[in-house]
Amino acid sequence: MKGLLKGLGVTFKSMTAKKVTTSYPDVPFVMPDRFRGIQHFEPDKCIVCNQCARVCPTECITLTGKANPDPEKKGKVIDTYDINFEICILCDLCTEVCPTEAIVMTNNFELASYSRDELFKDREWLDNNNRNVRQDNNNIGAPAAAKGGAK
Amino acid sequence: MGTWLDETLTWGNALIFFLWGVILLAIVLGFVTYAIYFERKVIGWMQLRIGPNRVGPLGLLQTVADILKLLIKEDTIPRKADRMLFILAPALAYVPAFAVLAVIPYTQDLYFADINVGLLYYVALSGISTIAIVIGGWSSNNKYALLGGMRSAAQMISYEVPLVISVVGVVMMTGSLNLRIIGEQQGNWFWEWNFLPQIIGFVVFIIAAVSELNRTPFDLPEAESELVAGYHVEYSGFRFAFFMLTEYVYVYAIAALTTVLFLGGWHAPAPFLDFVPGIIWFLLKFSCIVFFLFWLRATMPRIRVDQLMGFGWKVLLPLAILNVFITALYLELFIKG
Amino acid sequence: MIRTEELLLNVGPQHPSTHGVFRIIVKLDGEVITEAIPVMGYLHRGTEKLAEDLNFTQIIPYTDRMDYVSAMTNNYVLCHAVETMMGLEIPERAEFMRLIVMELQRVASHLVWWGTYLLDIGAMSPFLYAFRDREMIIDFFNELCGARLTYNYMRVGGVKWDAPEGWLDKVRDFVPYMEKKLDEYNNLVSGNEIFLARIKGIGQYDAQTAIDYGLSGANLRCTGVDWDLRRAEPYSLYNRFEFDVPLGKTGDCYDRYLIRLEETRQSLRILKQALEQIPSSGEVMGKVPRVIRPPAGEVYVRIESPRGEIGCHIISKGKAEPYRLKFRRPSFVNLQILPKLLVGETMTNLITILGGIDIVVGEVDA
Amino acid sequence: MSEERDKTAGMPSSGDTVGTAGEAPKETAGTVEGKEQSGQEQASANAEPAAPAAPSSAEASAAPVVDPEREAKLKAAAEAREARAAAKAKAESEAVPEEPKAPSPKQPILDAAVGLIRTEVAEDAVEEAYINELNGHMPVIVVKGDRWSEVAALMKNHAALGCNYLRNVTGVDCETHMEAVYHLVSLESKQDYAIKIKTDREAPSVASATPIWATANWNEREIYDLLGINFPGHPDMRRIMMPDDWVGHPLRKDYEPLDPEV
Repeated sequence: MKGLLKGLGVTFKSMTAKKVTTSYPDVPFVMPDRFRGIQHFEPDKCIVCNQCARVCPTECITLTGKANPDPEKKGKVIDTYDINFEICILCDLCTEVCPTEAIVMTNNFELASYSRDELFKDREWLDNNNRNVRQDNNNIGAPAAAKGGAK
Repeated sequence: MGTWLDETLTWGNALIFFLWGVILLAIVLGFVTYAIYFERKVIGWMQLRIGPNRVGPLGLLQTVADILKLLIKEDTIPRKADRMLFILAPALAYVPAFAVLAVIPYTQDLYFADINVGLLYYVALSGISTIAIVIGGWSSNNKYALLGGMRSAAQMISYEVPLVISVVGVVMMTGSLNLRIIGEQQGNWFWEWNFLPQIIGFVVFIIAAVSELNRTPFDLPEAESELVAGYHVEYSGFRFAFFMLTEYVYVYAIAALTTVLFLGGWHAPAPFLDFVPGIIWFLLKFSCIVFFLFWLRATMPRIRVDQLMGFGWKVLLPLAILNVFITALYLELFIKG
Repeated sequence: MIRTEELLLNVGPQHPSTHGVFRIIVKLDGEVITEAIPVMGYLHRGTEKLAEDLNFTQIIPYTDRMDYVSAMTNNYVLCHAVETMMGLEIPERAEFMRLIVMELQRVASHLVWWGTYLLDIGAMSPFLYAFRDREMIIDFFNELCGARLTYNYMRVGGVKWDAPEGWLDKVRDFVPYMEKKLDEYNNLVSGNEIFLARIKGIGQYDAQTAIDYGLSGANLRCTGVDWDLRRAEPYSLYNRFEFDVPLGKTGDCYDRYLIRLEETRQSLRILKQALEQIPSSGEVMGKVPRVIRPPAGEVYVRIESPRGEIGCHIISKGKAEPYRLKFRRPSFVNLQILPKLLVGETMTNLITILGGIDIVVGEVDA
Repeated sequence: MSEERDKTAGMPSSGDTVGTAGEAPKETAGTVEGKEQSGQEQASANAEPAAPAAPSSAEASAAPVVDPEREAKLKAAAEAREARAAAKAKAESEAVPEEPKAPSPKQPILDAAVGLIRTEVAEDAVEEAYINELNGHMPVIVVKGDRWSEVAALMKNHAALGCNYLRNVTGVDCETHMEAVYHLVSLESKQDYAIKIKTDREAPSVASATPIWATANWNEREIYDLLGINFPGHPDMRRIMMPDDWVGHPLRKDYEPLDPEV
């Protein structure tokens, strides 16, 4: 009988305790800085080295580069870059290996959509998804030479 | 109410009774709506969360929205179900639940029916709901529902007996089955109410009542985690609403009955508090019991079927019978001797 | 003579208390189970087949999704296996961070188990209390590695992130808070007579059966067998801390319940010591070649996950991808005793025993 | 490396960034091409997969004529890499035999176990026995297929060995043959052994260890389901993971997935 009463006591006490729930849809949920949300892509930083496409475990990044328009500069410029968020597992390996931090994670995670086509984020969408971008990207996987480069 | 009952039955009187019936139905439906809301709020608070607060101001319209949803929802009847019984079960469950309210006296002169076998009437009618639940479980042609139905039949029958015997003590003390007289006879001091001399009967009555309502810790028939939803797993839409309605009307009935039988109905706990009208005391005691039921639901785990049976027959029943003997002894030696 | 028929009942795959997509075909005679046949594979994602053409850094996110309730220990077992093969040196601070994170994960995993176990038995509130406290641990992980459930935190040779400043202090304040909460849980439930009646003497087996069925974790220690890999085959830094391994006597659901609560307390004790001894600075990522190619050969490494012994058997041919990667998953092995325990039990006990074994179907079907 | 690339006609001197281009292994092209199929719009755009665009080449629809040339270049690069790796391995192996391998601490335990098996079961029961240094000097014994059940009984019941805990069973498809690996440990002496049994690929069958260790039951069913190794003597040999009417054993190296998209 004593155990029952002690149990009732605990629930009664917590009736007046402070509530722990957050009213998410009304109050936006603030994520810590390192949170891995949807990626943000800056086309001008990208050197089309294909590292992110190669390291992605679910192979959901498709990118095509094109020759640099102004003749004197060497290297490549990104043409199309899209991530298929149906399969992307937000594992943060792409930002880890990107030497120039062209692709970084942001803190927003709202990906719900009414049709699957909306889950194909193309370059423009990823470019202007630039709210609360993550600062500390810690891309330890990037080749040491270029790591410091375009920080 | 009493005066109209004594007159001959004219069309006017019949209309008045009908209107009173409609008013009581409105009150009970109002109670059910806000009992569900209040329960979800209280259990929410006990679980450190807020409970419904989105529909309407402070979530007050939440249950109204639920009932509306149930009304609009498609009312599916499984193809292989036994159609006639499937349709009958919810009605058969709800009618006795509502009919039972006729006999409950709220204050000295606010009551509906003044039957001298009020208590017997109550207990007899509440037995019919058990059949309805078994029919519901059997006719929906679903294994889980069948198991739920069988369990609830066993549980309700085996807890009806201690429920009735535990009340015999009160009846012996007041000498009448009429609930209004039982309510009247309890004195103005709270120790003159029935629950102190009949403390064993009171405890047994509360436990058997919780089990009669199929509420935690005895909610075997609709054990969510085992039988998915027990006997009303196949019901949807308005029929499901009827089963929920039955459950909460029984909460209303049992809480009212406990107030009248054991907690001195409309009597104030002390004579100097008499200026407060009786109906307020009745409602206060009534909501304490309802709160206790919600409180139990938030804390207690579920008891197993065989333990339930063992507890019912081997513990509650002997206690109830013992209570009857003690009351008889007490009456014989002190009152009549 | 009335003819009674056996009722064939499908418990699952979509059932409120099978802890995931798991199905048991149960033959019922009234309420008593005469035979139980588990059916699984609904959540089989072929991790081992996928791993054969992924390099090791890419496999780590897949290990998070095996036992999704304690992802850190899965990460660790894979990284530890590759490090043993390559003989890598892990920096001190990285090993401490790994240990702290794994013990926090054990506390979080036991909280999930405790909450859902009580929910299976019918009490609704403990679930909410357990998840309130687990939410704090989840927030720690969120600040540390950016995810709430699938952390992908460890790398071969160390860990990816160092603790943000102020993080270790938060964990230090969390430990006494959690110990106070554990006492509150005991008050709420452990003394509850109905609860005790529900789990005492249920699903009982002796030490020999437990060893024969290869059970591990609390399911093995509840019969008194002293086999906790953190103590029996110490890995990482476990030999630097003292903690004791709770053992049961009767081997029923009640012993398993007490052991898991006591294990949570012991994990908090380890956390306290680890938080004191962690070096204040240092590298978190060891010297690792850019492309990780373990030498040809095979290795079987096992650690103590909250559910038992999780093992990782890698056979490598010297390439960047494992030739064959096999995970010894504790839930898969612990589940084998379920059919034997269920014969003669009632439906209600089926749920109690299944909850007591504490399985995660993501791990059963990996 | 760089002049090799200029020779390839028809390819604008892409002048890739340093470092990463050298290792453009074949599968990048594969992944790029594979991914294009999965992209919804792209799939509708070009029905059959686009020509394998070289990872860093500019125009997506390179003319197919480039193909054979590119293949030649890739093969050359692959051979170069093999040559380099072989050279490195040769250099390494010369270094190793100079200092004699220190006899591992577990060698006596291995010899004792092998000796026991030879005397108790049969002379030819043990095909091979070695110490697995990588794994903390775990003794590994390769047992002949038909002797396995007696060796298993011996391992469990013999006082000196006393391996009462079967820790893990793994099935391995080694292209030439199939292997079943049993990891045993004795809870008292904490000594663990690995037992390997080889069977051929056509009708692989290993005697079941379920009568001795009950834990082998589901492990063996899983190996049967995913690799196709049959375990005679197993009480209930059925598939455990895949649906019962599944054709083929997915974990085999030569298993083509049901739909090529995966």
